[in-house]
Amino acid sequence: MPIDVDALVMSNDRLSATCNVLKLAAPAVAAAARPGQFVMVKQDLAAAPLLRRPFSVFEVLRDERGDILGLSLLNQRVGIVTEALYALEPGERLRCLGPLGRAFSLGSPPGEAWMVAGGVGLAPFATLAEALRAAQVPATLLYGGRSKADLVYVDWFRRRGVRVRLTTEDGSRGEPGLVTGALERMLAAGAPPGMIYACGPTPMMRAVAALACRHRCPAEVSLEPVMGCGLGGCYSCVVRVRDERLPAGGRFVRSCVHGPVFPGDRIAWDALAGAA
Amino acid sequence: MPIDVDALVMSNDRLSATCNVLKLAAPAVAAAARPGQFVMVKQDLAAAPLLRRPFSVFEVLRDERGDILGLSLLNQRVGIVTEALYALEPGERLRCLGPLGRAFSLGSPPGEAWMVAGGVGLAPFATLAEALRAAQVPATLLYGGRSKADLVYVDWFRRRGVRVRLTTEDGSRGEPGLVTGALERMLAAGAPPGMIYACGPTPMMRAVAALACRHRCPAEVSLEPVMGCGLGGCYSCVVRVRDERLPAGGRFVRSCVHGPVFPGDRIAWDALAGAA
Amino acid sequence: MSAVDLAVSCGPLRLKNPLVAASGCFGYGVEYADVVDLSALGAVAVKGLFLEEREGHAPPRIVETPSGMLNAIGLQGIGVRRFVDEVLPQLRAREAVTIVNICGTTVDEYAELARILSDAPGVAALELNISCPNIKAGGITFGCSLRGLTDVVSAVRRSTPLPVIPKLTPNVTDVASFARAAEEAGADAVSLVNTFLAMAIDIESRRPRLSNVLGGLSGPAIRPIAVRMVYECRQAIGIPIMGMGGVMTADDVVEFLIAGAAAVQVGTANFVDPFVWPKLLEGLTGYLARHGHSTVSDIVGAIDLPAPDAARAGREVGPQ
Amino acid sequence: MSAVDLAVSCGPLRLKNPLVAASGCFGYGVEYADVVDLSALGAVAVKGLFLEEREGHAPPRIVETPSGMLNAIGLQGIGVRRFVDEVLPQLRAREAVTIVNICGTTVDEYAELARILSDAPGVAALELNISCPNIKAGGITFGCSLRGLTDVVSAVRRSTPLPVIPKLTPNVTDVASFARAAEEAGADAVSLVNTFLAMAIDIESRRPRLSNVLGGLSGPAIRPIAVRMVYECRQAIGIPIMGMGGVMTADDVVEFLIAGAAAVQVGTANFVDPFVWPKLLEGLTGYLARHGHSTVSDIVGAIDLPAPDAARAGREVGPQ
Ligand SMILES: Cc1cc2nc3c(=O)[nH]c(=O)nc-3n(C[C@H](O)[C@H](O)[C@H](O)COP(=O)(O)OP(=O)(O)OC[C@H]3O[C@@H](n4cnc5c(N)ncnc54)[C@H](O)[C@@H]3O)c2cc1C
Ligand SMILES: Cc1cc2nc3c(=O)[nH]c(=O)nc-3n(C[C@H](O)[C@H](O)[C@H](O)COP(=O)(O)OP(=O)(O)OC[C@H]3O[C@@H](n4cnc5c(N)ncnc54)[C@H](O)[C@@H]3O)c2cc1C
Ligand SMILES: Cc1cc2nc3c(=O)[nH]c(=O)nc-3n(C[C@H](O)[C@H](O)[C@H](O)COP(=O)(O)O)c2cc1C
Ligand SMILES: Cc1cc2nc3c(=O)[nH]c(=O)nc-3n(C[C@H](O)[C@H](O)[C@H](O)COP(=O)(O)O)c2cc1C
Ligand code: FES
Ligand code: FES
Repeated sequence: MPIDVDALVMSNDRLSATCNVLKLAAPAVAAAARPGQFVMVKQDLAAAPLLRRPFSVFEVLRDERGDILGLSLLNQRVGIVTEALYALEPGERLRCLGPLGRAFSLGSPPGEAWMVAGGVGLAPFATLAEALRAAQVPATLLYGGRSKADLVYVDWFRRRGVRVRLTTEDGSRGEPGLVTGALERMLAAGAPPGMIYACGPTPMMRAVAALACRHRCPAEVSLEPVMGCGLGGCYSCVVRVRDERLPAGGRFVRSCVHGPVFPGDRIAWDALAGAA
Repeated sequence: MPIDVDALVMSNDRLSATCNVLKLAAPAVAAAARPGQFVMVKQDLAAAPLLRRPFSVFEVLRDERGDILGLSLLNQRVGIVTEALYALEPGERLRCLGPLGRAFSLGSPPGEAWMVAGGVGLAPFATLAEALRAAQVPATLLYGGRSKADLVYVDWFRRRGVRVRLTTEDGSRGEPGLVTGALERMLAAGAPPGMIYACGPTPMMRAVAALACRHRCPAEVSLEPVMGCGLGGCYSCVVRVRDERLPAGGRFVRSCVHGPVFPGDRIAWDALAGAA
Repeated sequence: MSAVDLAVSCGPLRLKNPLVAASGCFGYGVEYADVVDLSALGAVAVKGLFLEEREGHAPPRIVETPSGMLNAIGLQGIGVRRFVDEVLPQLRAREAVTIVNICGTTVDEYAELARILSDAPGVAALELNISCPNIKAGGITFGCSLRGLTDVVSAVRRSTPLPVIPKLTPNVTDVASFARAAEEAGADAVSLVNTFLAMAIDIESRRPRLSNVLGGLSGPAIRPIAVRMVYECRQAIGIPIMGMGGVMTADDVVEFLIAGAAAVQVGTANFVDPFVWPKLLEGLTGYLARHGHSTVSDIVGAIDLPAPDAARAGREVGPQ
Repeated sequence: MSAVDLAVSCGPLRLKNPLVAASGCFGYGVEYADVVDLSALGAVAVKGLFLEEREGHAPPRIVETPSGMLNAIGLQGIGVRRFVDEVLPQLRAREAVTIVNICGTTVDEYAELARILSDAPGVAALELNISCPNIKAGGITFGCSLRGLTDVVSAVRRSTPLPVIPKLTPNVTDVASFARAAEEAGADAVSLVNTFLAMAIDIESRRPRLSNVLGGLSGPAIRPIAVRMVYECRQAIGIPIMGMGGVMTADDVVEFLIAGAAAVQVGTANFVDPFVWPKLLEGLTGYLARHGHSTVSDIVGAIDLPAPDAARAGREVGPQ
């Protein structure tokens, strides 16, 4: 049962020129959130732009005693609202509706888990890493960006016992090339994990889904379509899932309620904008 | 020739719960402004609300050497933009287009001048007081409000040699009653001044114009109609001025270019909204 | 001051308050059951239903525009039979007053939908979405032709004892003539407005921002046009009006009521703030109480027009 | 990359760039001469002129709405003779390309205005404001009847050698049919859109916010509808289109060009930012250069539509 809170901005860490972490005092939303779920945010309800924007719950924030204080968002500047989120100052407020959507499944029996993140696609993996750790599932993060500035929070994952493998397209940190290249090499080198999770640009997720399929490994991807409401009300966020019985080879489901996390092999990738 | 500057907010003095003075770094606008002229302001050009809002130039601000630093606005919270101007913080910016409109005439030969202000209608009189002082015209400010909290900047005028006579409707400061009552008593007590200037609620300005007329004293009023552009382009700001030769008894003129200052006896007061 | 009673009548339809969730902006109602007490709304107009399941348009299906949004959902839907079997019982259990929004591509489809829904328990009224292309008339939208509108309303009227509420499109020259045609064809009320046909282009790719090219504009941007249309229809017809278009706050609700709406639908606002309903109800109650009214109908159509002289002068030269 | 040439042809009209000040939003042009170099604009469409002086509507004449504004100025104006004697010489001296926007309440008035202006030096074209009520046809707006439009355009066409540009109203069911009628009646180009009929009510006083009750909606709120109408007309006619409605930035100019406008008018933006013109010109030049175009016409109507299959599917079920 999602709630909507007018959350105080506790801090805004600008990690690079394009990316920041906003800590929000939204304990009730944070307490209910499961890995992979998202929130719909908006500044003053009456102000432009009109619609909310979806963001993964990044960290669940706790005090020293372990009590939940709120949640953070990992934000990347790409347009009007993400610019405004980059500029927010502590003390300002942000409406935060959630938690929403379907979470990652933790896989049973718990094997090893690999998380494949492209850029700000890292966002859903902080809570997932914590959950995997609690379930004692060994976890690896494969994390790629264009350049070293795109790779943030690496130590955060290391501190939580996650093995980290980095790639950059310009070779400025980690292995040069795409993160899917690193995944391919890992799959070639040994046994596939119990589950591969992926979040990032659509072509990357498509490639991960294909690799996982080829290695008969279950995979889950977290999609990022345009969303109008986040609650299943507007039918804007559909993605075509495969269903061979249907003439179109699949049907549209709302990714805000049936996703944003989907099994990689359920998506009709050809129908997904930007998946080429 | 008006200019548009993206003025830095130098300070925001909240004088009461409803009224504040914003100091803006807009030296070029301030240097060109004459008493009674106004500016059209807007926050970020792209942000809502769409249209600019008109404000009298309140003070022209100078440094110790007398060089012009900018101008201030006396703002009263009544709606969306005036709320936002009340909340502005130093370091933020405000678009400021001006100076615009017709200024007060200083009257020749210079006799005595009385300024009649109702509430935030004080705004055009700071620059006027300075101009009168420079022209060595003895000046009196009749200044009324509902309550003492409405009377601001009184010492500012006193320091500039202006005689001040205050009224409040609730009697909490100065003479009890309306400022027009005080004007009536002054006119009854002696010779009328060379010019009466008035700015405030429309019924007040109408009453001042009628009193001035009865005592054969020239008067100028500064009107505050809704203005869309401030430059004569939209024809929204019209006020009917008297012209007995016309069937309607007058014609509409644009108060942004033919005003906002008008001779009190030129206005067709019956046609003015809110003048009853 | 006496207590305020929000109940309204919309023709034969009795609503506990005048606030209705607009079709297509509230799913089938059940999606919102977690965050909104459905029984506290005047009614819920569910997403437009065809006889059959529909897959809808390819994404992108929405795009934001200044103070508004375009949508081209393409009426994705589960079809009337699954709705009756799977959804209606849930709405009944939640005590939602359910208005079913129906769409067809032929007059017969509308009539068939009406017959099916008349037999289903828990349907309070039928809203006819006539912003669909009339296949037999070469694709021109039913709601853009007086003939098309009349045919649909008459056929549905003959097929059901339920209240019939055609939903007028604003994409016409003279919306009042459509309201009159609806009244004459036996409608119990009309609702208006549906969305304005519009488009947006991505200037970098030069492609339309919606896969369907054209979409419908909703939200605060359209409110002044919608209010005008409600006002015009109120002068033209005797049956009640459900007004809508860009309602975000209780003040907007009141504006539509004063313009002549007997009930007010709320669409896009659900996306911005799913918790808007109690705020609207509270604001409306407060307005009525502050102005000394004990019922909503006191302010329906209560616009205070200027003296006839002024109004006539206005008509002579047109608005600009 | 070669330099960008902004010059465009709009039928017989040659403009040094496609940006035109929209009628009624730029006074008679001379009001802006202090802040805008009039000779740097493609053209200036002056405020609508009748034969005679007009006093216009009582204030309030404008009211702001979400991302837009309503106006009911009532065509206050100095009449065509004073315009020719007093204003036109100033515009000529400033080297403004002047489009005169004319209005009448009968067909003969339009023709008479056209004759007077044909003899006046310095008029580049006539824009016909047909959003005026036709007195002989009982007050229905010329521009809302195909007959009214055809009569006005034909009469003006016979009365002048100047380029004739009827300005279409968006308050119609099928704007493309009006564009076709204008073309057939001999128009050299069409401009669109004029404002959308709308209203706003003050809920405290319950009075309309405009003294005229109804007003015209302009500004960014209407842009998606205006772009759609330009796109539709572009498919329907061969003569050029001057597109407008809610242009605030160079991106908006480009959107109208891609939708099919050969020139773009800018209205409400003048009120918000009188210094917008150099920004628009610079932004447009930058866009063209960045995309490797040397002329504006390269992108006029250059919309990249989806494959016909998808588009057909779209039409089958309508936008929603
Ligand atoms: C479930 C989910 C989780 C997400 N999590 C994160 C996250 O943790 N961190 C992060 O930085 N981003 C995340 N995104 C993407 C983020 O929502 C968009 O970047 C954001 O909405 C863009 O808003 P804007 O106003 O800045 O961009 P706009 O100015 O509106 O547009 C810029 C670009 O963003 C795209 N876009 C616009 N609206 C949306 C929308 N509602 N959903 C998706 N894309 C949109 C547009 O197509 C356009 O290309 C997530 C998206 C989804 C669906
Ligand atoms: C020449 C001139 C000088 C002015 N000088 C001052 C000044 O020095 N200090 C000051 O506090 N106020 C001044 N005003 C009034 C000020 O412009 C309005 O209070 C302000 O525009 C209201 O904006 P808003 O967004 O807060 O109100 P809104 O939310 O837009 O509306 C609230 C109320 O203000 C009225 N209003 C809205 N727009 C305008 C407008 N453009 N012009 C006038 N009234 C409007 C509305 O009718 C409504 O009743 C002046 C007005 C004029 C014409
Ligand atoms: C995403 C979306 C889907 C819609 N679907 C329907 C529909 O199925 N049937 C219908 O009659 N109207 C539909 N509408 C129109 C709305 O019911 C309403 O008439 C319109 O949005 C104006 O109201 P608003 O501005 O409050 O949203 C839809 C609107 C939106 C935004
Ligand atoms: C205050 C105002 C006055 C207008 N007067 C006229 C006019 O006299 N003649 C005319 O054809 N259009 C007139 N218009 C319409 C504009 O020219 C333009 O068609 C419309 O405003 C849409 O463009 P915009 O959104 O850029 O303003 C007027 C618009 C406004 C806002
Ligand atoms: S975002 Fe509205 S249905 Fe998914
Ligand atoms: S405010 Fe536009 S003409 Fe005066």
